[in-house]
Amino acid sequence: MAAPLPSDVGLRVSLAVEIPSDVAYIERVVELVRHPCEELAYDPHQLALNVPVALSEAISNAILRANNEDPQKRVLVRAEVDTRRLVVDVQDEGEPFDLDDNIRDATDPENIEREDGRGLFLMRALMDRVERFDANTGAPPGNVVRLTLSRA
Amino acid sequence: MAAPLPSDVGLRVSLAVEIPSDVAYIERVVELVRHPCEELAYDPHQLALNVPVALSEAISNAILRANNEDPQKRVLVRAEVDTRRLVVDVQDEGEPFDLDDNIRDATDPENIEREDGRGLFLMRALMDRVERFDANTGAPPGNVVRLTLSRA
Amino acid sequence: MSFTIKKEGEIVVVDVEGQLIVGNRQELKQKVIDELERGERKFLIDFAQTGYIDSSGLGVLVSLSKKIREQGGELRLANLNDDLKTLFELTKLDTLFQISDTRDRALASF
Amino acid sequence: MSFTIKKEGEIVVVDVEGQLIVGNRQELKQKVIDELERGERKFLIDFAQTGYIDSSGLGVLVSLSKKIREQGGELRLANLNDDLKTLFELTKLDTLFQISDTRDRALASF
Ligand SMILES: Nc1ncnc2c1ncn2[C@@H]1O[C@H](COP(=O)(O)OP(=O)(O)O)[C@@H](O)[C@H]1O
Ligand SMILES: Nc1ncnc2c1ncn2[C@@H]1O[C@H](COP(=O)(O)OP(=O)(O)O)[C@@H](O)[C@H]1O
Repeated sequence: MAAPLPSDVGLRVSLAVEIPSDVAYIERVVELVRHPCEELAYDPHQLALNVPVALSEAISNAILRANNEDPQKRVLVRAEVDTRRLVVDVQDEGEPFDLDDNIRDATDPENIEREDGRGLFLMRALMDRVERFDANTGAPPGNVVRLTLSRA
Repeated sequence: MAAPLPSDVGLRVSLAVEIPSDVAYIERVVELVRHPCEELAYDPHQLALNVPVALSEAISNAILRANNEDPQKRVLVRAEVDTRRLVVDVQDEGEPFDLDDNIRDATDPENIEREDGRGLFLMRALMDRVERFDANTGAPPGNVVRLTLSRA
Repeated sequence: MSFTIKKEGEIVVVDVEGQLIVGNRQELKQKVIDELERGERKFLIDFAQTGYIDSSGLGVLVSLSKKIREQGGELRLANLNDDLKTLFELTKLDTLFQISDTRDRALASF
Repeated sequence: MSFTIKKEGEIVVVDVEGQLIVGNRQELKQKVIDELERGERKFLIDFAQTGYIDSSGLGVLVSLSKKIREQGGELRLANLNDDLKTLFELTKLDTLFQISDTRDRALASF
């Protein structure tokens, strides 16, 4: 790998990956997004924890919760990476859902022994921002879950 | 790295990288394009020879021959990779040039001891196709050099 | 990504190589449950060679721990790197598991 | 990317680590010319740790070889992997250079 970059260089990477609704693809997509962040010298903890975990969560929700593993439905992952920040959009073909209604405090004693329900919580904990929009294509339009992380 | 992929999976990666006209960026851009090809299990020789060398040539021509290392001018590299093929467009801000007029047979005894002039020759030798278009932005529009390689 | 199971004395030790995520957590779950049904009661999962763990991987650890405790057994963890430690702290799962810094210390703790 | 220069008997050996490309070929050229001006005449470039070479890297090898020959010296190459061999064959530069499979054989060939 080349030497670390100062934060003001004009390097900007956009990436788009489309996959079928199959969890077997998640690891590969995570690696495709993580790699340009590594080339742009993001912090090792962001590369090993924040980016892969938050992105895995968003993609597995798209596959499992929105698309119900329907092989006809696709998940589209778009990333914009530069030396300031990473923005990733994960687009599904599911019904709209509300982020805040669905997020649970995973550390609450009531939840701590639950098997599920840590995905949105971890996304919020590991990213600077997590947002949900209606996609502007498709019928139903599907959700876009947007993760934003400043480069450290 | 995950296991090799069959050639019919629905994984498609688009990548766009913009850099200033400085040869110091070439190695990094090559690595950014090479990596998704590796994830999509392109042949090791394509990953180690065809892709990096042909792409380096196209980018260094854009920086040196078209943009004359003018720091105001940018080079835009767009790649589309799937399990069938890689298509990379390298866009500069220079005057139009003719590919066939400029390509030289590097193996000709007259040329073999020359220091320069092997770039277009190697691009042609290492890619399935090399094309040049006018870019559809900018004034002058600039060149788009398109490299196409089928996955082996 | 793979899971290697070894026996160290009375303890079943599982090495997690690569990621523990939604795509493979079921395999880990099944392997451990098989051992539990075979009568094993002491389990150690070693994360020395692990990359990242997602929420469904954490979920499998929680549910395995519960299942093993119900049978009077115990599941302990070892070798979490700094990032995995952070993950357990964020989710407070570090309070649910006994976690050792090294495999030897974990083995000795049973 | 870096170039390491060592002396083996009478021979100046240069190891090319990483790529030899437009961004760093000038550094290689200058290092070899410095040695040539210091009076060295036998040069071996070892590519065992090299990634890829672009046309400007090849160009530097050609021009160094010429400069060294003009001074009555010689530049030889060693340890081209299969992909680098293909590159030299495509450009017929394998006919211009004496290329050895191993460093020892190259050193013995002078
Ligand atoms: N992309 C999505 N489409 C529809 N519903 C979603 C999506 N993402 C999350 N949800 C809803 O939010 C809930 C909580 O998600 P999460 O915190 O990731 O936990 P889990 O997926 O384990 O239930 C999900 O069970 C689902 O109901
Ligand atoms: N992107 C470009 N814009 C303008 N001219 C170009 C471009 N690429 C190649 N050329 C022309 O083609 C010639 C041959 O290119 P090449 O074979 O790569 O060898 P070299 O760059 O070493 O001269 C260049 O010298 C230049 O005149």
